[in-house]
Amino acid sequence: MGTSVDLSINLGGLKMKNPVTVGSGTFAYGQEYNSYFDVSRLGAVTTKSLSLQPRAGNNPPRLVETPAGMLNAIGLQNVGIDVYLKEKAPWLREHGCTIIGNIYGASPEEYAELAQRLEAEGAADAIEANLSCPNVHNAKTARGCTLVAQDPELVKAYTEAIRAATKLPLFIKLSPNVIDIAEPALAAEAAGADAISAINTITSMGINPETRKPILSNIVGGLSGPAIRPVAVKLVWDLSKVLKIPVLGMGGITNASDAMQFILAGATGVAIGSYTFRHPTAAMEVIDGLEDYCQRHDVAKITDLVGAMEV
Amino acid sequence: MGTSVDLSINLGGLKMKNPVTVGSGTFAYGQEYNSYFDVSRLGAVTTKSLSLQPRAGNNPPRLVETPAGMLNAIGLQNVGIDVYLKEKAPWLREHGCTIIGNIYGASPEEYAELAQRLEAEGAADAIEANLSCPNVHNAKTARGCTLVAQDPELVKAYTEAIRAATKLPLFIKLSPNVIDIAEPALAAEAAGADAISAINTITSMGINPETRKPILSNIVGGLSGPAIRPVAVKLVWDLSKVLKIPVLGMGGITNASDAMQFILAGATGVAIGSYTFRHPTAAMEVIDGLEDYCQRHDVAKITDLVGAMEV
Amino acid sequence: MPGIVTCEVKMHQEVSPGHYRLVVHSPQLAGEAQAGQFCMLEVQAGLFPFLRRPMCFERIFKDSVSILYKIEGEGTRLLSRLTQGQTISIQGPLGKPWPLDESIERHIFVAGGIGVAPFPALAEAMIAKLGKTPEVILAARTESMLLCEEEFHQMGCKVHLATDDGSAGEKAFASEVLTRLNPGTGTMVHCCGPMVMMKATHVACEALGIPCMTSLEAEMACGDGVCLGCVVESTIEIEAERMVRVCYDGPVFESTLINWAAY
Amino acid sequence: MPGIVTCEVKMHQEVSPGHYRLVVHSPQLAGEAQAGQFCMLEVQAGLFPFLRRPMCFERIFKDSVSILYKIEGEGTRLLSRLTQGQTISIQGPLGKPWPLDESIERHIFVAGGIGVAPFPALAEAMIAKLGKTPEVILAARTESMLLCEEEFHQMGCKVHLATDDGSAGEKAFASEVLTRLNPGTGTMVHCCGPMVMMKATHVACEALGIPCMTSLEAEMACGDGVCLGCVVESTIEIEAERMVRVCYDGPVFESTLINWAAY
Ligand SMILES: Cc1cc2nc3c(=O)[nH]c(=O)nc-3n(C[C@H](O)[C@H](O)[C@H](O)COP(=O)(O)OP(=O)(O)OC[C@H]3O[C@@H](n4cnc5c(N)ncnc54)[C@H](O)[C@@H]3O)c2cc1C
Ligand SMILES: Cc1cc2nc3c(=O)[nH]c(=O)nc-3n(C[C@H](O)[C@H](O)[C@H](O)COP(=O)(O)OP(=O)(O)OC[C@H]3O[C@@H](n4cnc5c(N)ncnc54)[C@H](O)[C@@H]3O)c2cc1C
Ligand SMILES: Cc1cc2nc3c(=O)[nH]c(=O)nc-3n(C[C@H](O)[C@H](O)[C@H](O)COP(=O)(O)O)c2cc1C
Ligand SMILES: Cc1cc2nc3c(=O)[nH]c(=O)nc-3n(C[C@H](O)[C@H](O)[C@H](O)COP(=O)(O)O)c2cc1C
Ligand code: FES
Ligand code: FES
Repeated sequence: MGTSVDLSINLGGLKMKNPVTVGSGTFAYGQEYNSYFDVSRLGAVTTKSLSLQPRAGNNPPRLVETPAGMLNAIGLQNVGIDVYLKEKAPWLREHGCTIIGNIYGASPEEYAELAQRLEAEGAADAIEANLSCPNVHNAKTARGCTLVAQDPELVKAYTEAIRAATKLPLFIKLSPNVIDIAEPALAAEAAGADAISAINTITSMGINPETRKPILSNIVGGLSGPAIRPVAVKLVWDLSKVLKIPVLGMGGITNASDAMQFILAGATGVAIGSYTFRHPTAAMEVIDGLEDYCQRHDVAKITDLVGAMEV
Repeated sequence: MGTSVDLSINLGGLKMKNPVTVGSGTFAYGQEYNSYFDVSRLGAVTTKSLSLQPRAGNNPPRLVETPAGMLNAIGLQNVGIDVYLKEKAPWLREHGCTIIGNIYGASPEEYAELAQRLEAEGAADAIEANLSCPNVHNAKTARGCTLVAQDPELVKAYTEAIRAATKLPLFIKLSPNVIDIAEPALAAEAAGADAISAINTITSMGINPETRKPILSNIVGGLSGPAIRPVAVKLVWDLSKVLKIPVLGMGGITNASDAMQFILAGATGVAIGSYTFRHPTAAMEVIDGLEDYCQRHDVAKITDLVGAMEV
Repeated sequence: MPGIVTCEVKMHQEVSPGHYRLVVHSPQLAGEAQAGQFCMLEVQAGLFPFLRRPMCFERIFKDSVSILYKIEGEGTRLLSRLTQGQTISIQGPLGKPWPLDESIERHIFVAGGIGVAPFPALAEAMIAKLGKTPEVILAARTESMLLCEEEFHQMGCKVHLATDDGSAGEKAFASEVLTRLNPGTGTMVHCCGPMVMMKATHVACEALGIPCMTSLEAEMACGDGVCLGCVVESTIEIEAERMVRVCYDGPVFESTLINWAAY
Repeated sequence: MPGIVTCEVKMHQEVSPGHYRLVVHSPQLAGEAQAGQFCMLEVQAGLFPFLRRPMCFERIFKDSVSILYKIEGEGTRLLSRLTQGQTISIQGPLGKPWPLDESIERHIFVAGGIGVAPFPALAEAMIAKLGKTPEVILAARTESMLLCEEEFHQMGCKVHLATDDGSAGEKAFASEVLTRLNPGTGTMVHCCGPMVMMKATHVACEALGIPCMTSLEAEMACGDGVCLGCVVESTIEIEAERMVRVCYDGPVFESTLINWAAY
């Protein structure tokens, strides 16, 4: 390749050497995929959602393939913050990875504690709060809402609590299951979030006609993969029109061309999720492809392309 | 095949000889696909959305393929009610088709007039009001909403107006871009709707990275096809849990097995949309496949399977 | 009447870099297809790609048809893996054919790049049904992208070459070559190629006062006139609609019916 | 170390109705794979099916591996179209192999239907590395679904047949046949087949007081232990997790580690 391209970004205070991270829950804690490529090449590794206690998750079956995508109801199975701090974070640090610590709690206080511990132990360089997991059922949620991320008031309260607990860059992860994603996003921004991650999976389900039973034991799950990419690009564009803070875009990215859709729509960073399951080196190829794209288009800095869609 | 199966349904007062119709806008006014199969075999033909005046629709490009689906921003191009009454309805009648007349207006009054004219001229056996087209921008819409179907108050007002204008079975077509689809659905039911049609397309977009321009001239369009099926099944299930009136389910159906997912989730009728473009005889094969399914499972009446998912 | 047929691949080979010829056995398509019509190919089984790909008939034989195509993106790349003996689902014939006008004395084809694809069938039809041998202007970016020259020679057509880089024939636009051929009354031009080329040819024909038929392209979903996705803006209204469907009202249009301002 | 390799198809043929054997060239897989491990096959290019399909190694040759599979749904149906000379992307080797325990005197395989797939490789490994020839109980619904009998005979294995309909061998469950073989101390059972069969075999082995290794199946997305989609409930905790991953902690598990209550 010819001239060098500056792929580095600053995502709400998190410096990344390139815009590419992975979707929480699609990369575990980084170790496994290191046999396919040097995971420290990623702009950042995003961890599986961490909770205070280890979680066993939902009963199987927990996943099913769908057209150009998949449905999962893992239920946030994770090793818990203690094991993460003891076994997972050290590995990521030894391997020189920048870490986005994704957290999940049952209350603002739990989120705050998780963020605080990750910062205290130097086990994350940024916090991504998963407020959009289909398992949070909070009595205070507004009528009809089942996710914190659907209710701007709750988003504000949760964000404020986490903000008070950490100085690390704070990303709030939102759900596509809303009428207007600007509302929770602006609430998060006002409450001190440094970036918005979008999107989490779309609430969905499947039924096995032969058994007449739901395919997932949890009945409902989240849809991800290329199937949802056009939905995600639209929501990232909606966000970029109203926010001052940057966006970490995700949803169905498979290659650099997909990633460019998100960047042009206004995402500063991008995350590769489910497609890694099909093609473990996808994130690597996106990094190389973005560099190639910039060279072909004579762009010196990837950040010049953020939101550069020509309407 | 052995014993005969009763595939007939009553969809909010509309008698259909089988549960299968087509998605509005994916079958024009029935004529074209008659060269692939006898369209009168359908439980009903659903027309393209009809408006009072002919509409030219949006500028091209208006469609783009997506993974396991497609994005369209046709913009409700249609021949208008007059041409429909003069040229299209007579053809459907001559060919013995049951007709669901899908309508679109800029105000409750326009919908009412369309419904009234279709009934007066005997040009439809049921009315499906498309309240979920991404082109309605109504000043009275609640904050953040861009579709009538997102605002229960508006759904109520529109449904009441149409209800007052016609005695035909009235279906209200809803959007997946909501937090809780029960709200507009219950509003429609309370206002006199006879069935709910769900779902319309999901708001989405695509960008061509090479030109940096949106792929659709309208920028935003609606996502349809198998990609969205898991989302649609979930919403149909949500509806069937709260409604007394029946549901016409659609979104990504390609075969009888897909259709059965909707029926088991609670849909009385099903519509085949985009997949007809790929495979014009799909709706026919769904009818045959449903009969076969009932025989294999020893079910005498398809209606016994509505909502029969075993949780 | 359009239908869906499962056809066996009789031949499939790369004819020039990135360009393939696919010959499929189908007495039904061969019997019904007319030059200028097209079909929709199912690239592979399953839901990816979701839509069929429109391709016109290059030639129509006794019990088979041929398709000449260029690798454009993922769909055509996957299509190129199809091997002899395998089957492919084809929907067609679709659309309106080239008109075969007995009153025309001189026929000139203007073909740009892969836009040559619908012309071998048209040349054969003109020779067989009108007893007229067309002249052909073959234009392309560079020599390797000039296709079918040999075929046209074999049919006895006079062939004029033009390339953007001068690597073969004239270094000129096809519309310039056309004008220099001095087409007068009684001439009809048939054009297929990139939109800008067709627009230029249309403008040239307007200036020359001769009719020009253009074969358009657009993204298609149904190919049957149903989805209204493939429209282009027209100068007139068909069935009260200002937009005309490339798949159903075309793909062959009199150039004056198209509003070229957008291109 | 798992990796992704593009392999050429050396042979692909239907071995019994709905069952295929696929042999692919790959010195890398052949060099690294161990009996009991599996790989993830990319059924076809493009995004449908979206996920790879898990398949174990039937046999591991010098520079190739073979896979024995049954048409189950759309993915395997599409896979069966692959022809010799084409290439396929394979991810692997993945998972934990069967243990090769030198202290065991008598090895008995219990294979149900397509569950026989991982056993030819295991038999070869035992013969080569332990110098022990296993006995094999082949069970299936009906005769035509009994696979690999010939292969086991060639390796010198004693083969016991059992079918649900009595069309071949005994009309009995595999677990019943197993019990009648009087396996005593020093015997290890290796089982793969439908969940109910593995459960019954596990129960039989518990009663007999002998160890039983089971090779489990589950829907998989990543195959690498990452997505946590393929879990089954365990009787113990691994890394503080009650759920064990079939792809990473297995697919071969000591049967006592699995909570069979759910099946
Ligand atoms: C009536 C008609 C006849 C055609 N005949 C031929 C032919 O004989 N030979 C040939 O090489 N090409 C022909 N084309 C163009 C051909 O259909 C496209 O090149 C092809 O669809 C590209 O598919 P892809 O997946 O490789 O490209 P991609 O760019 O990956 O396609 C993505 C989407 O864009 C659509 N698309 C992309 N380019 C075009 C285009 N130029 N026109 C229409 N749709 C497009 C595809 O259908 C698909 O939906 C014809 C097009 C039309 C409309
Ligand atoms: C470790 C492992 C090894 C295997 N080895 C073999 C083998 O050697 N030979 C063989 O014939 N089969 C084997 N299987 C089962 C095989 O993977 C499935 O039959 C196959 O994935 C079905 O795909 P399909 O698209 O045809 O079926 P579909 O039912 O259409 O598949 C739809 C989805 O279900 C999944 N799926 C369906 N059935 C199973 C199943 N039983 N296990 C896991 N996933 C399933 C598919 O991966 C896919 O995501 C193995 C499974 C596992 C987990
Ligand atoms: C198997 C699986 C597990 C996931 N787990 C989490 C999680 O623990 N926390 C979270 O915030 N998002 C989780 N996600 C959502 C992804 O991070 C991502 O937002 C979503 O999948 C969309 O991206 P994709 O289409 O590229 O997969 C998970 C997704 C999948 C497929
Ligand atoms: C090209 C196209 C045009 C459509 N036009 C209309 C329309 O005019 N009115 C309407 O109510 N729905 C319209 N729809 C939505 C469909 O009727 C259907 O609700 C949606 O496509 C989901 O079904 P599917 O996934 O099977 O296509 C259109 C969909 C497509 C793809
Ligand atoms: S492709 Fe559907 S109308 Fe032309
Ligand atoms: S398949 Fe992903 S953890 Fe096993």
